[in-house]
Parts: sequence; structure tokens; C-alpha cells
Amino acid sequence: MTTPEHTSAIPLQVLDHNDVFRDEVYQEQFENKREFENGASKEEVERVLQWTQTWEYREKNFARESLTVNPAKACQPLGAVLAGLGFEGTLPLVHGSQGCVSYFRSHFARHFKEPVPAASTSMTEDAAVFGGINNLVEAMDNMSALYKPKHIAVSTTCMAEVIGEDLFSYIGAAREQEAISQDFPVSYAHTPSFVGSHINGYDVMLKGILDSLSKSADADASKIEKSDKVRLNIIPGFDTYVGNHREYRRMLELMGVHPIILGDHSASLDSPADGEYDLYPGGTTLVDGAQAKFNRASFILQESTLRRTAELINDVWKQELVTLETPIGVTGTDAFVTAVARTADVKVPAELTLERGRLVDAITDSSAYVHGKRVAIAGDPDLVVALTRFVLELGMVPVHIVSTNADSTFKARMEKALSASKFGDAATVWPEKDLWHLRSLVFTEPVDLLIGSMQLKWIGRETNTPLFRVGFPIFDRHHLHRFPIVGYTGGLHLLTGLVNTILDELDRNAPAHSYDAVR
Amino acid sequence: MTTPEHTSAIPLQVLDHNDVFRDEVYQEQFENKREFENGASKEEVERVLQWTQTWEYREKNFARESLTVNPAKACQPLGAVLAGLGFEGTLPLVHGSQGCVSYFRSHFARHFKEPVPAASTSMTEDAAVFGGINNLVEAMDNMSALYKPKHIAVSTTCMAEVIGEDLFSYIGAAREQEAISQDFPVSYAHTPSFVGSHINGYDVMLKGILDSLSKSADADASKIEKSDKVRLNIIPGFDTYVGNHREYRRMLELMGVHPIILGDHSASLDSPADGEYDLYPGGTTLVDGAQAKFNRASFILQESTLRRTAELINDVWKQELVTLETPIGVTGTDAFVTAVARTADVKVPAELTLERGRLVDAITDSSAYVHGKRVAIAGDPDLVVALTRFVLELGMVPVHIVSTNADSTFKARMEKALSASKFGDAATVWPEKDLWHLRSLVFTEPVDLLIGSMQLKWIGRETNTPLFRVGFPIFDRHHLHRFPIVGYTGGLHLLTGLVNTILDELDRNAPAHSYDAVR
Amino acid sequence: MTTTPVPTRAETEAMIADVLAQYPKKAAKFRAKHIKANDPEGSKECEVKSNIKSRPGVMTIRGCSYAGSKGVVWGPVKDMVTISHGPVGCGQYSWATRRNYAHGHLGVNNWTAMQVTTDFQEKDIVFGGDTKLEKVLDEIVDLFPLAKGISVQSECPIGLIGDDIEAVAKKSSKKLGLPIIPVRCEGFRGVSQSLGHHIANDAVRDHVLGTGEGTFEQTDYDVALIGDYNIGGDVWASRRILEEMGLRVIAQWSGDGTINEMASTHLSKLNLIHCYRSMNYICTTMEERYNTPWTEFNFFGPTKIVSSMRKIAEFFDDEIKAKTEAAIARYQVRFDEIIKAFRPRLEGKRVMLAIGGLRPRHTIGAYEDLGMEVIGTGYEFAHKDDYTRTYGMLKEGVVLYDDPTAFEVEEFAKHLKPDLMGAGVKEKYVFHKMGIPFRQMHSWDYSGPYHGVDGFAVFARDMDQAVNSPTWDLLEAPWSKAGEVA
Amino acid sequence: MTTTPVPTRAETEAMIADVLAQYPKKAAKFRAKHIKANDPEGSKECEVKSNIKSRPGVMTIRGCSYAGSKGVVWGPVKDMVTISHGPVGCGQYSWATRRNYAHGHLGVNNWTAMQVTTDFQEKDIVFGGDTKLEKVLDEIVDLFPLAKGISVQSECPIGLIGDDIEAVAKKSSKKLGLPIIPVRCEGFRGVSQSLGHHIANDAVRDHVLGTGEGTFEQTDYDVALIGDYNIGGDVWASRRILEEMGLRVIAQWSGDGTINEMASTHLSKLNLIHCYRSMNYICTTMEERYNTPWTEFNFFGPTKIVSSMRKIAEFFDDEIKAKTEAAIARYQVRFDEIIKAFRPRLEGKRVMLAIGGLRPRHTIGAYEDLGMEVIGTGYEFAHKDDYTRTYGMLKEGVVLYDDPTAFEVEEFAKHLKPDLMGAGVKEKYVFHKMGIPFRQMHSWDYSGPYHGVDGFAVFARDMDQAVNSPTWDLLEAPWSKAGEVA
Repeated sequence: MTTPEHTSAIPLQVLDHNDVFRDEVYQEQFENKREFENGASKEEVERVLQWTQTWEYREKNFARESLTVNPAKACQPLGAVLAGLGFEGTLPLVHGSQGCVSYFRSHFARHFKEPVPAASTSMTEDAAVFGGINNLVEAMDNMSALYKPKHIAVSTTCMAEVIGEDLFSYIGAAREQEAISQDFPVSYAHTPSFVGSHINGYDVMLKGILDSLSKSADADASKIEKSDKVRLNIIPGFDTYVGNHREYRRMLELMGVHPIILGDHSASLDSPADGEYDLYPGGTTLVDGAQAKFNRASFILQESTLRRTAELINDVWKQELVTLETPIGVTGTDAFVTAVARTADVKVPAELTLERGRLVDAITDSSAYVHGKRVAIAGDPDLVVALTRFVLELGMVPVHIVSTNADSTFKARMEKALSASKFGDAATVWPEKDLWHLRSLVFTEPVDLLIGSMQLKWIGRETNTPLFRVGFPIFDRHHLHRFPIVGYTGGLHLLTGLVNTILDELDRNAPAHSYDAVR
Repeated sequence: MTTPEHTSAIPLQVLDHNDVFRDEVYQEQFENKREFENGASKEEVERVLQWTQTWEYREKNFARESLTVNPAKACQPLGAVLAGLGFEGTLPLVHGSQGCVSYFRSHFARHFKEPVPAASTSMTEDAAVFGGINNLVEAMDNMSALYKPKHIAVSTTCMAEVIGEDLFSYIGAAREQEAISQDFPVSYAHTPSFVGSHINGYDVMLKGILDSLSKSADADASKIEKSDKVRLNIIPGFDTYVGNHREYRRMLELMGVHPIILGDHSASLDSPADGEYDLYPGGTTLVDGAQAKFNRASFILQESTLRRTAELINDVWKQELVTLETPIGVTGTDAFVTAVARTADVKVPAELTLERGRLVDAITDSSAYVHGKRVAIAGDPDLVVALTRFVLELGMVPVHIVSTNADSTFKARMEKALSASKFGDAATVWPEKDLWHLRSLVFTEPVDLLIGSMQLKWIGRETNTPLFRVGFPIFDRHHLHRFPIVGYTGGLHLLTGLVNTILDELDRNAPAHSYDAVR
Repeated sequence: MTTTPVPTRAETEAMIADVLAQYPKKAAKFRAKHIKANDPEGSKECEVKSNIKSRPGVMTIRGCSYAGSKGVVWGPVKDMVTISHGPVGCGQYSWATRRNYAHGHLGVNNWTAMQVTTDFQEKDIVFGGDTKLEKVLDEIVDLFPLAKGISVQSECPIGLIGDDIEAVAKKSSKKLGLPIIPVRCEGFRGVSQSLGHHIANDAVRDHVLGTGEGTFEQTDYDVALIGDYNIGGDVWASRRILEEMGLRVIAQWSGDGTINEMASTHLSKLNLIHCYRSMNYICTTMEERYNTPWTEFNFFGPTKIVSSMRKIAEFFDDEIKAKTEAAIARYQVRFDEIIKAFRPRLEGKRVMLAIGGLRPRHTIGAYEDLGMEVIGTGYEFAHKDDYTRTYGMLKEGVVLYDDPTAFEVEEFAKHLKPDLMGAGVKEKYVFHKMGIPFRQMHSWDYSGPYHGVDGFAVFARDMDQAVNSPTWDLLEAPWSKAGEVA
Repeated sequence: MTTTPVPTRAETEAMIADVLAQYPKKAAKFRAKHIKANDPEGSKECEVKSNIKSRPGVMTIRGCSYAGSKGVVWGPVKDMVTISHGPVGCGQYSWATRRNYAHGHLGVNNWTAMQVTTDFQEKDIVFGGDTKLEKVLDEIVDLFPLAKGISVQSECPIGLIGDDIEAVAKKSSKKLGLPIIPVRCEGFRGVSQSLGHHIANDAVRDHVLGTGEGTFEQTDYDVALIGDYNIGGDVWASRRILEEMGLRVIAQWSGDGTINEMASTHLSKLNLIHCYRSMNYICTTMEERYNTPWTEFNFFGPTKIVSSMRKIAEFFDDEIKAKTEAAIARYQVRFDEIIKAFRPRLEGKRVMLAIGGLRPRHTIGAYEDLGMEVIGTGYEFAHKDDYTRTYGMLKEGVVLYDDPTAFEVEEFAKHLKPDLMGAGVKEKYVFHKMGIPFRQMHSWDYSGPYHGVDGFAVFARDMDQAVNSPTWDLLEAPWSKAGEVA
């Protein structure tokens, strides 16, 4: 015997849903149930399935004007909640039906695998008729008592918007009725679900927060700690990579710049498991938010997302505004680093140059495997633009580019990015299309790789195309958001994921002789 | 039409070996060729294949005493080359046949995707008869002229060892004959290929380097820059993760300790692509190596590997020696951090505690998917011990543990690790066995996951078991070695890779209904 | 092994008072009616108030009416297209997250894991969405020719802007030749998912029930399986038992179900209801309309499975009873095996629950079969009849909480230090941080089935994994908070 | 598009002098004989010395005799077990890295991508390894019953410790009833892989050649394909052409080959040799022993493929010639397509090569077919006859380097700034850092085939990918070395 007897730590092999239903008894059950279902015959189902994969179906699919199927976007208040979570001691409060907040909390919890505190004003029929002022006032009273926030960030649902709720006066009422003190910081934003998407909700809530904080008592330039370092505001936007926030901070610190990340949810959505639950584990401090307007400049890193925030900075704060593509990939990060160096009047440290060179080196190593690979990319517009620029750098060939929540400026931005590369001319850009459109695109014009959120996984399976998961939401893989995708470090993470996804697939499909030891 | 006409950046779809031979014309060619091969019938091949997967074959396979098939080890001078590459301006020189060095350079180049400078004394038949003194002297002359090293690290091949070459006197001759100057730093080690493995070669070469540097003119305590910081030597050993070297440095710096990584090849095996090739892009400085003996303590992080180096430190340097398991996973890193804090008399900074908590948090998030998964682990002994401890922390169940180059102490170390966990009792430990043994183990007692180098990929394919690549060599996936696997950060990298490998496999095998959106 | 007993009623009451003391007065008074130390007799003073509005700002774990109708009842009907009618969010957040498994090809003859929406824009709010809805219905039929019906799930704005979805549904149903069911489940209606269930049941009643004439020969053993949503395959594991008892399941409501099954359920001889909360309405309706008897059952864990099987068999002849006993005998072998393997690892472990539907009480027996004890439980959206069914299942002094707030669940857990917490994804990660083993008891934490014999094995394995994960030993760093090592 | 012309002979000579000036005197003098500016006429003063020991310490790119025998010739014979006899390293580093593809199941009827070794320990060195070898042979037969033969590839120590592997092989061969071939390819023998090829050829000659009597009916069109190792499937692409010409390939040496094919090759009517360097010996032997004619051919790129096909057809009758022309006509369509697609992207690009075997000259035509120009080339382990075949293929002034050192290749590249470098994995990453597009021309950089019609498409695609990768635009940071931004 070549193995000793031993007992196992796992007492019984148990089959769950992944396996148990393969059993004959279940297969028979499923077959017999068809009698009661009275569905189409297997042949008919197969025929329709095949038809849905044709150009004919694609044309029909793209002809629809009103129906939306599997869109890659969510609604405004979701974004507003994320904006709130980016600030110290902040509890988001969403004014409207309570189900919305349950959804927002679940949605983020599934992505971040983290608790997501947010409260609702729990409006019901009566509030629909008489207005929700009492709901909002009581909500603030209860929140203050139970959850002791330092700041409340109020946004709205479609219900509140349809009936025309006036947040400004309601918050005033809450102060008057002593649900909160006169000087308790409250920010607010109107975030109707039937306008724009989650990215716009993020934007207006962030604007609301910055606006209110910048008018607070802390907004006093004389209170800023003296330092030789130039202070720059970095505004990542609706960015679900907590690793990105840390990477921005690290890069700026390396450059000798004092970074203020406005909307830093990297602590609140990546808190430790250490035996105690901390409701408010971090975020941009309220003081930093208040003093942000005095810093040398603000960097807007999601152009489409942060329109209204940019307006605040430009028109109200009258601060220098630097708007850049999200710094993904080599040239994307180059632009960021250069702009920071220029704005802060600092040099680029050798360490960053070295990191850059290492990323370029890694790209040259992987070039043969990524070069010429046809990809489809889907997601939020700013992310899609930045990812497209990165894959072009790699010599990949974007074919289908879909952004459900892109607006009219998207096509021009994309075309600028595409036309800057020889590898961009196969791409077709599809703003406002959904993932059921993308399904048709991939069936009719296949690609080697899908790049986007978990929501593309069904297309991946149906079309037998590997999916490289980037963006939001990613419910079905773990910890990806904990690493950066921005900066040279982020580029290496993305590259590693991309090339190894391709290599996994290559190995999986390789004939025995081509199952190579070296790649 | 839903897509415009466009030209593609990739002019022609070309089928390479992965696809072209699927064509009928080739399939026919292969079939027809069988006539000339006169091989066994397909049925016979199938019968034997099935037999090789049985317990009967396993017993026969484990009964062999002399034959080695697919061992997971290489020879000593390979390790010696890596040790040399860990020091500033060092060109490894291997005394013996020249083919060896070609192999070492290729082997490392395939893993690191980096240039690997190393020279040979190019001994041939005449040198076998008359000795290779002239070869060594001329080699040093040529190396100095062409490659201008600051230090040469000489090791031997089996040829040189069989004929009994005397490196010490040859190096003296080189100085005499002015191939190198009298004070030019040369280190050496005898590294016979027929004793031990690459890890031992690493050890004796490192010992040789530290010994020679510590006797150099720079070995002067008074020359050490004054600082409040305690200086600690960190000795990673034969560690192919350049990310590890950086992570050690980062952790110690966070703790306010001055780290001296002895054998730091993180620059030489991860240099930038910036238009210029630098033969010597980094490494432990010769001065740091020379002064290492004055630092407060040395941390040995590969117990089995670094025996002789430990002897030098303990017996010759008489320095405090801290021997720890490679700090992989939570408790592994805890032990390291604690030992550093204790030795350097510093506190653990909050940032490290936070990183720890985040890793623990990530582990709890993934627990349901890793818990109870049966794994086989193979590789160098120190790595295998540390990885086993990590998977036990996760509630995984190690089943087969193979280390071809483990020695007699391995079993006891492993059993200590295994018995410390409820999840360890299913494991069987196989020192000195090879991967053809492992194949039998996995066929007869299947596992959910293989953990080890690229060399396990064939077992993965044959037994339909996913392979999570860790260790050396990994020729067929890119950039994995650029990230750390040690420390809390490294733990997160490993965990992310492990759980997502499992999730990929789960999705791949899931029936349509179980193709879940959330995991 | 934990041996802390369940607190006495007085201790529990003190704990409750402690927690409530931190609320503002009004909310404290309100919440006091919803949180009680259990009296197994169900005495008046221990009665838990339920099905009442949540207080604003408290972080209720509840959802809304739409969630109850679209997410729970209608969504799982696989051969119908379910439209989330209104803005994009509601459908987006409930897309493919409930794990109500179904056979069929997505987008071809199965629409369960898809998000189909009218995606309201500002103009739809201003000018009304009926025109868009009509167009969407046309396009659905065009793109999804095998759809057997369409349900229109109203989101908040629909009821506020005065749309007449009933008229559109009626008109389009005629035009397109397939059932189109308008459902008035706007999220602001009622106080939780529960009203959504009711509204959804009523819509089935008004538009579907009795419209089918059966595509099959009837038998005396025809039953319908009501209130099982096939989370992780639950309904299949349950159906297996019923079939092995000799019964024939002619309809599943609504996990892996079809409109034809719902339409033909009036042909059932007996309605078997698992999730009483969400589907008692339709059972009552069928009882009234068709005299169909119905009975509750519980397929969680050996004890309840066996007693439920016998209870169901009582409705039938000796042949069924004999088959039932034979099946029980077979199952017992498997039950013993599972209990032998897992009970020693779970014995004495204390469980807290905070979930919806039937589970806060239905899983108690399964935990007890594994030697575990439920020391606190509560419902997200129960009614009085749920609590009535619960009191007697638990020891005196067990804390019961209706519509518990995040604050309460966390505070009770800090007091009671359970060995296992079962709640939803919103709660899960809080307890991870606290180092308390946790299972999601809505989604089975992406595992399952938990129903039936096959499900009990999975349930036991999962509880073992959670409770006995080595992870929980890692939480504490081996140095002080100040970073000092010993 | 690059238009820099090839340097004149004088310019090249100046460049060579520049580079050699950095050597110590002795080495410079030595190396001077190995590096020349090309004279297409092959004049005496331009003759490149070759097949001479490398200088110590220069970082030669060469390997050893074992690499030539085990790695190149014997390793690819798929139904034999190849033992790396001696310490573990040699077999380990050459395990599955050469990409000599073969059909069959690894470890069952194919041992190409396996590392089988006697793994010498100190005691084997001290007491000799013959006993261990004999035991290993027994165990191989035991574990690998379908092996058709075993070759024993000697590593350095074998020749030094006085082992008698010939005796062991003879004895065990008899005992075990299968061919066991001792090969004296110790790494210290000779100056490069080349002697290993020769030794390996001799071992085939002495132990295998002519021992088979053919398992097939002979025809007039039987040929053997010699010197193709099936890197990335090369031999399959080549064989396809020969078969489409009407020929029958009775043996492949040795890519995807078998011992039976080698043993029966004496029945071939014509030996076709691709890699002249590594297998001319066996062709000469067969010519001497069996009067088998042989001819060299080149299946890289359209020009050489077409001329080689016609050259081969000349050995046969009109039927073959007609089939050959028909095939050429078919191929031309594909060639045109490939050239149309890729030539515009590669026209004028300048290539440097430093490789082994046949490739430093055999690929020139293929590059030229794509409009590219080879501006420097050299062999790792060539003999005089290789250079003789090379001079005429290149323009005057092209730099030729024999057994180039790492230093030389890098320096010449810095001078010549080629658009593409082709060498091995040891060189690859140096050029990546320098920003010079690079292809591994030993392993086809894990691509291939490059032979034949199908291979040319892959070759063209790969060169395009390397040269036109956008990667090369990224090397320079947009700030100064000091980190100053403009």
C-alpha cells in the first residue's frame, strides 16, 4: 500500500445543486414534468435558439425602440449611496420607498462582499399622497440615535421625485424639529431613477456633498496644516476598485504631492475582519472635503460621470480643473502622471519611471498572445473608453463596444481613441445599447474575449467566449476590486488577468500536441 | 444594417498549430502515417492508458527504486546562478561544460521572461583531462572586458566536480595572471549536480557570496550609515517571486526597520523595458552584503534551503539567527511580523494590522468555496510547507503532498503543520517522490485542485483537475511572479487566485440552472 | 462546545430593554411591540406585532411590494416574460440574484434570469408610459416568440402618474394573442414584500387560475406544490419525495413553473403549501372556488420531512401510505448517515435567524435534527399567523423580533453570541467582521437545495462549513491594539 | 518604412573592428576569424571560421553535445523512452521545451514531453552508475509496456567515471527484448550541439538503421523526410506538400517519428533533408550503404517551397511532376493572399538572425518573400559547409557571425538597428528591453508551424505581429530621465 489509512476532516461527500440533479431520478423527473408545462417541443426550442443567433435576429433586435433587455446600467440613487460611503462617518439616506435601499445595499454587498450601511425614509401610500416630510424627519432622528453618523447624505428615489419632494426644506424641518442639530452636516441630491444612471447619481450626490462641506465651518483655509507639499484633489468617480483609491494615493505620495481623494470609499468598502464591526471605517474626512476648494487643483478622472461635480469646481470653486481619462494602461497613466507633475510642479520620481518600464516590459512579454485578439467591451462609458485605450496599446482589436449608459459625447470620445490606433478600425461603438444587443453582436461577429462585468457571463457561455471581468457589478468572482486597475500597477494587474485568461483558454482548447509547456 | 463596413487591423485570419491540424487533410495524414509507425493498436493504447490510472499501477509505480520520471527539482548550479543574480553587478560564472549555462539561462528566461546573464568556462574534452584552470582564467579575462561586472560568483557543474576542480586556487591564478585585479570580488561555491538540488546550490552559493563579501574591505562596521533604525537581514532563499522581495522590504519599512534583503534579485529579474538593456539592474549592494554581519539579526525564511547559509551566520558571524517558515498566509505572516517586531523592538504599525484584517476578511468571504476542497500540493520543500499551512488556514484539505527535493526533515515539519489543523488528517506526505508518482496519486485518489508549478499541467489535463500555479517553474502563464505571495498582501493574491480558479471551474462545469450570477 | 443556555424570559426582556433604550422614545415604543421573549404558549403579553410599517431611518432589512411580486411570485414562472415596468433600477437589482432555478434556454423559452424593462425616461414620467408599454409588448412578442405570457410588474411611478396598464394589457393581450397580466405591485404599496405576494396572488387568480384545461389525463394522486421557489433546486428535491410517495405533481408554484401549470392547478386534488406566507392566498382561493383542500408541510430536515410526508399521505389511500412508509424507511438510512457525520460537529451550537417567508420557523426542526438550537428568530414580513405558528416551536425566553433593524440584529448578536447567524446578504458581512459564522438563508449562500432529503445533506454540510471554518480562529492579531508584541 | 540600406563591406568591417576592440587581445584575434562582412562570392578573406571551441566567459549562445543528441535527434522519437543518464538537471531543463510535437498519449505510447532520468546521486558517481542504469531499464519496461525502445543519453559524468553503458545496453536489450541504444553524447564532447547530432546519427546508424524490414508494401514514390523536428507541427505541414506531390513519406526523422520508421528508412527511394546540419551524416550513410540518393530542400516561404518542390519532382516521373505543378498552382493562390495581406506591412524591414541548424540561411527566402531583408545572420554551431551555402544568399556587406557572443549580438544590433531580431529565448528579453521586435527562431516563439504552405501564413502573421506591435511605441516615458515633464 502506498497510502496509509486515515480519516477525513470532511466527513461526508455531499452533492449540491451543481451535481445532485445530474442523477437519473431527477433527469426523469424533469422529463416527465414537460407534460404539465406544455411548452414548445425541443426541436422548436432549438430552431428558435438558432434563429436568435442569426443576422436576421440581430437586425430585428437592433430595430427595437422601446424594449430594454439586460441593460448594463443601474439607477441614480445607487450611485448616490456610493458617493455617500466615500466620506467619513457618513450614512446615506434615501428618500422614498424602502425597497430601493434594500436593493442598493444588497447590490453593493454582492459586489464588495462588505456591509453597506444606508437608510431609507420608508415612504408608503400615505406619504405618496401627503408627502414624506415626517418620514425624513423621523428617519434623521432614528439614524442619529442608532447609528450616530457625522454626516448624512440624502438622495431620492423615483417615488419621491414623481411626487416632487423638496429635500432642502425637509432637511430644514429636521433641524427645526431637532431630529438633528442646527449645524449637523447634511448633504443632499435629487437623483430620479428615470434620468441617467448610477453614474449620474454618483455625480450629483458628490457635488451635493462637496458643495455642502465647502460651506461648512471647516472650510477655512487658515486651518490647513502647513506643509511644503502641494495638495491636489483626486476625484475617481463611480469607481468600484478600492485598490484604485489606494493606488492614486500611493502614486501621488511617491511624487511628493499631498493627495486628497474626494469620495474615498476604499476603507468603507474594504474593512478588516477583526472581531468588531465598525459602521464607519473611513472615507474622505469631512475636513478634507471642506477644505478641498483651497487645494491647488482638482483632477476629474471620469469625464462622463463627473459633469456636475466639474461644474461645481469650475464655476463655484473657481479652482483649476484637470479632466483626464481614467488612468488605465501605460499612456493613460502617463497622462495622469504628467498632469500631476505639471500641476504640482514636481518631478516624476525614478520609482514611478521604473514601474512604468516594468509594465511596458510585461506588455512586450505578453504581446504575442494578446496581439490581434478580437474583443468586445461593455460597461460604464468612462471605464469603457479607458479600457479601449488600454487594449489598443496592447494591439488587441476592439470589435464591439457597448455602453448602455453612455450619452451623446461618448461616440466622439471613443472614435478619438479608436482612430489614434491602427488597431481601432474594426470597432463599432454602441452607446445606449444593452447586453441583449451585445449578444447578437457576438453571435454574428464573434470575438476572442469579452471584457466587462459579470453581467456578460451568459453571453460568454452561450457564445463560448471567455470573459475577463472588469467593472461593476462582479458578483461571481472574489476580491478583484481589492486590487488597482489604474496606474502602472493597475496596468500590470489588468494585463496579467487578460493574458492569463487567454492562455487558460488556449490550454483548454489545445489539441494534446499543442498543450505547450512554455507560452 | 447594424454594423458599418470596415477594414480590420489584422489583415488575415491565420490558423496556427492550435487549429490548423484539425483539418481533415491532416487528420487523414496522421491516420495514414500509422502504417509506418507500426505502433500498438488504439485499443491496446487505451487499455494501457486505463491501466496506468489504477491502484495496481500506483503500487507498481511506487515500487520503483531507481527510475525517476518527471521530477520536480533541478540541479545545484541553477540555484547558484540565481544566488549570484541577487547581488549588485554580479555575473555568475559556471565552471564546467558550456551547455549547462545555456540551460540555466533558458530555464530562468522562460520563467521570468527576462534576460539572464551568466557565463561558462566552456570546458571540453581537453579540460576534462588536463583541468580547467585556463578556462577559468580566460573566462574571467573575457567577462571583465565584455561585461564589466563588479563581482563574479563562481559555481561548478558535475563535470568540474567529477574531475575535482579546485576553484579556490583557480581564482587565485586568475588574480595572478591579471585576468582580474587582486581585490576584485569573487565568490565561489562547489555545486555538484549529483548532490541535492537547485535549492542547495542556491544555499551554498549564497553562503559563498556572504562569506566572501563579509571579508571584504567594505566589511567595516564604522562605515554603516548612522540611523535610528534597526537593520535586519532578510534571506528569502530560492524564491522566484520578485514581488516577495519587494513585499519584505515594504513590510519592514512600514515597521520602521531598515531591511537588508540578502539575495535580492527583484531588480535583476524584473527590469524595465525602456529602450536600453542594463546588464546589472540591481541586487543587494556589495556594501550591504559586506556589512550584513553587523546587523542585528538575520531572518532565514527557507529552513530546508538555507542550511549552510544559516551555519555561516550562526557559527562564523555569530549573529542572531531567526528561522521562520516562509511567511505565507495569515499565521505565517503573523509569525514573521511578530518576530521582526520582537527582534527589532518595534511595534506593529496600524497599517499592517489593517492589511491583516483585510486578508482575514477576504478569507471569510471566500470560505464557502475553498472549505473542504481536496488539494494536491507539489514543489520545493519550504514552499510546500508554507502553502500547506496556508491552505489549512482556509479549511482546504491537503491530500497529496509531494516534494521531490525534500530531505529527511521534511516529513516531521509537514506532520507538525498538518497535525496543528483539523483539516490536516487526510494528507499523506511524499518526500523524494516525483510527478509521475503524483499522477498515480491523483488518478487513484482524486482531488479538486492541484497546487504547484507548470510541471503539474499534464496531470491537470489527464485527471481533469484545475491547476493553481505557484512556485517554479511557471513557463506557461505570465507575470505571476511579479506579485508577492508572502505577507498579507501575498495572502490576498494567493487567495484570489485560488478561489477564482475554483469559481472558474464551478462555472465551467455548472449545469445551465446552476450558472449562478452570485458566488 | 458552547453550553450557554437560552436566556430566561426575564434575561431576554432585559436585553430587549437595553437595546430599545438606545432608540428615540417614539421608535422605542413602536419597536417594543415587535420584539418579545418567547412564550411557547403564545400568551397575549408575548405576542409579536407584525405587518406594520417600518420606522424610517432604522435600516430595516425589508424590501418592497415589487420585490414580493416580481422577485418572489412572478419572476420564477419560466415561460413568461416578466417586465419590470418603470425605471431601470428595480429590475437591475433583482436580476438573477434570487437563484430560483429553472430549466430552459434563457431568452428562448426561459426568462427567469433576465432583466426585461421599459426603462422609463423622464418623458415617460411626464407623458405617461402606456404607449411605451404597448410598444414593448409588441417587441417582446417579436423577439421572444416562444413566450407563453407576459406579466407587467409595476414599479413606483406607475401608480403615481396614473398609467392604465390594465387597459394596455387587455388590448395587447387580444392583439398579440397571449396572456398579459398587469400587476399593481408598486414598491410604495404596503409595508414590505408581503403585500406584493398578495397582489401577485390576486393577479394569478384574476388572470390565470382556471384558464387551462390541463394537457394531461387526471389521476387521483394529482397534487400541486405551492410556495416553493426552487432556490438552488429546492422544488426538485421536494418533488422527488412527493413522487416517491406515489403522488403526481401537476404544478409548481412558481419555481421552475410555467403558466400552463398555474392555469391548470384547479385540477389538483390537494394543494401542498410550503411557503405559507407568500401563497396562502391562492390556496384559499382554490379552496373557495374549487373546493381544493390544502395543507401546509415542511421539508426541512428529517423530523419535519417525515411528519410532513405522513400528514400528506393521510389525504390519500393505503397505497400512497405504504409507499410513503417505504420511502421514509429508505430516507432514514440517509438521514442517519448525515446526522452521524455532522451532528457531532454541530451539537449544542446556537443559532440566530432573521429572514423572510417560512424559514424563520421552518428551519428550526432541521437545526434541531443536527443538535443545534435556535436562540433567536424573526421575520422580515410576517403576519400574525406566522408568529402563531412559531411560538410553540421554540423554548421560553428565545428572543423574537419582527422586522428587526440592523441595529437590533447586531446588538442581539453581541448579547447572545450565537455560533451561527442566518440572515441575508445585507447582514452577512457585518457578522463576518464580528467573527460570527454566517449563512445567507434567503439564497442558501449560493448553495442548496436545502429542501427534501437531498437538501438536508447540503444544509448539514453548509452549517458545518460555516460553524467549523478555521477562518474564525484568525480574527485576532497576535499583538495588542497598540501593536505591541508579547 | 525603414529605408536604411545594408552597410557596405567596409562599413561592416569597421563595425566589426569596433566591437572586437573591446575584447581582450587573444579573444579578439580569435573572434575576428568568426565574424565577417559577407562576400556573396565566398572569397577566402571573407570566409567565416566555424565549429571551433567557444571562448570561456564570453556568453556563447551554444549548448552541448547532449542537447544535440537528446534534445534534437533522439528526443522527438515518440515511441522510445529517452533516458537522461546522469544528474537530474540536463533532462529537467530540456523537458518539454523544444516543442517537437508528436501524437500519442504521454507516458503510454509517447514519451517526447517527459523527463526520464537516472537522477545520479553522489554514490552513483563514486561507485559507478551501471547498476542503477540496468535497474532503471527494468523499471521502464515495467511501467511503460508500450515503449518500443530506449535510448540512453549520456550526461557529462558518464564519460568521466568510466561507466560501460554499452555493455549494460547490450545485456538489458537481450533480457528485456527491445532495442536499447547507448549514446555517448556527454556535454563536454565537442564544441557545441553539433557533435551531439553526429554522435546521435552514428548511434542510429549502428543500432537502428536497416533493422526494420518495413511493415508496408513498397512503392516507387517512397521517400523519407529527414531533419525535421516538427517544431510547432512543421513536419506535418511539410509532409502535406510531399503527399500532395504524389509522394509517400515512409519515415520522419525525427519529429513525430518512431523507431520503426528509422529502422525501415533504408527502403526509401529518396531521402529529403531539411536540416542538413543535424542529419547529413545519416543521409551519407544511407547513400553509402544503400545507394539511397538524397537532396536538400527548403520549405520556408513560397520561393523556396516552389523551387524545392520542382527540384524534388525531378527525381520522379511525369505523373509526380504534373501533380507537383498542380499543387504549386493551388498554393500560389494562397501565397498571393498571404503576401498581399502581410507584405505591405513588412516591406523594407531589416532582420538580424542568430540561430542554430538550418534557419540562419533557410529562412532568408521567406523573409524576402515578405519584402524583408536579412542584414546580419549567424549560426550557433555551423560547419564550413553551412557558410558555403550561405554566402551567395546574401548581399555583400551583410555581417556574418559564427557562434556569436551575447556581447556581439547586442553590439551589432545597436549598430544596425534592425526592425526584427530572430534568436533564442536567452536573447529574447534583451531585445525587448532595447525595444527591438523579436521572434524566437528555435521554438517559433510557441507558434508554428513555419514550414510549408500552412506554415508560411503563420510565419508572416508572426513577423507582422512582432514588427507592428504597438508595444514598441510605449518604451519611452514622456518625461526626461531626471523626471522633468515638458
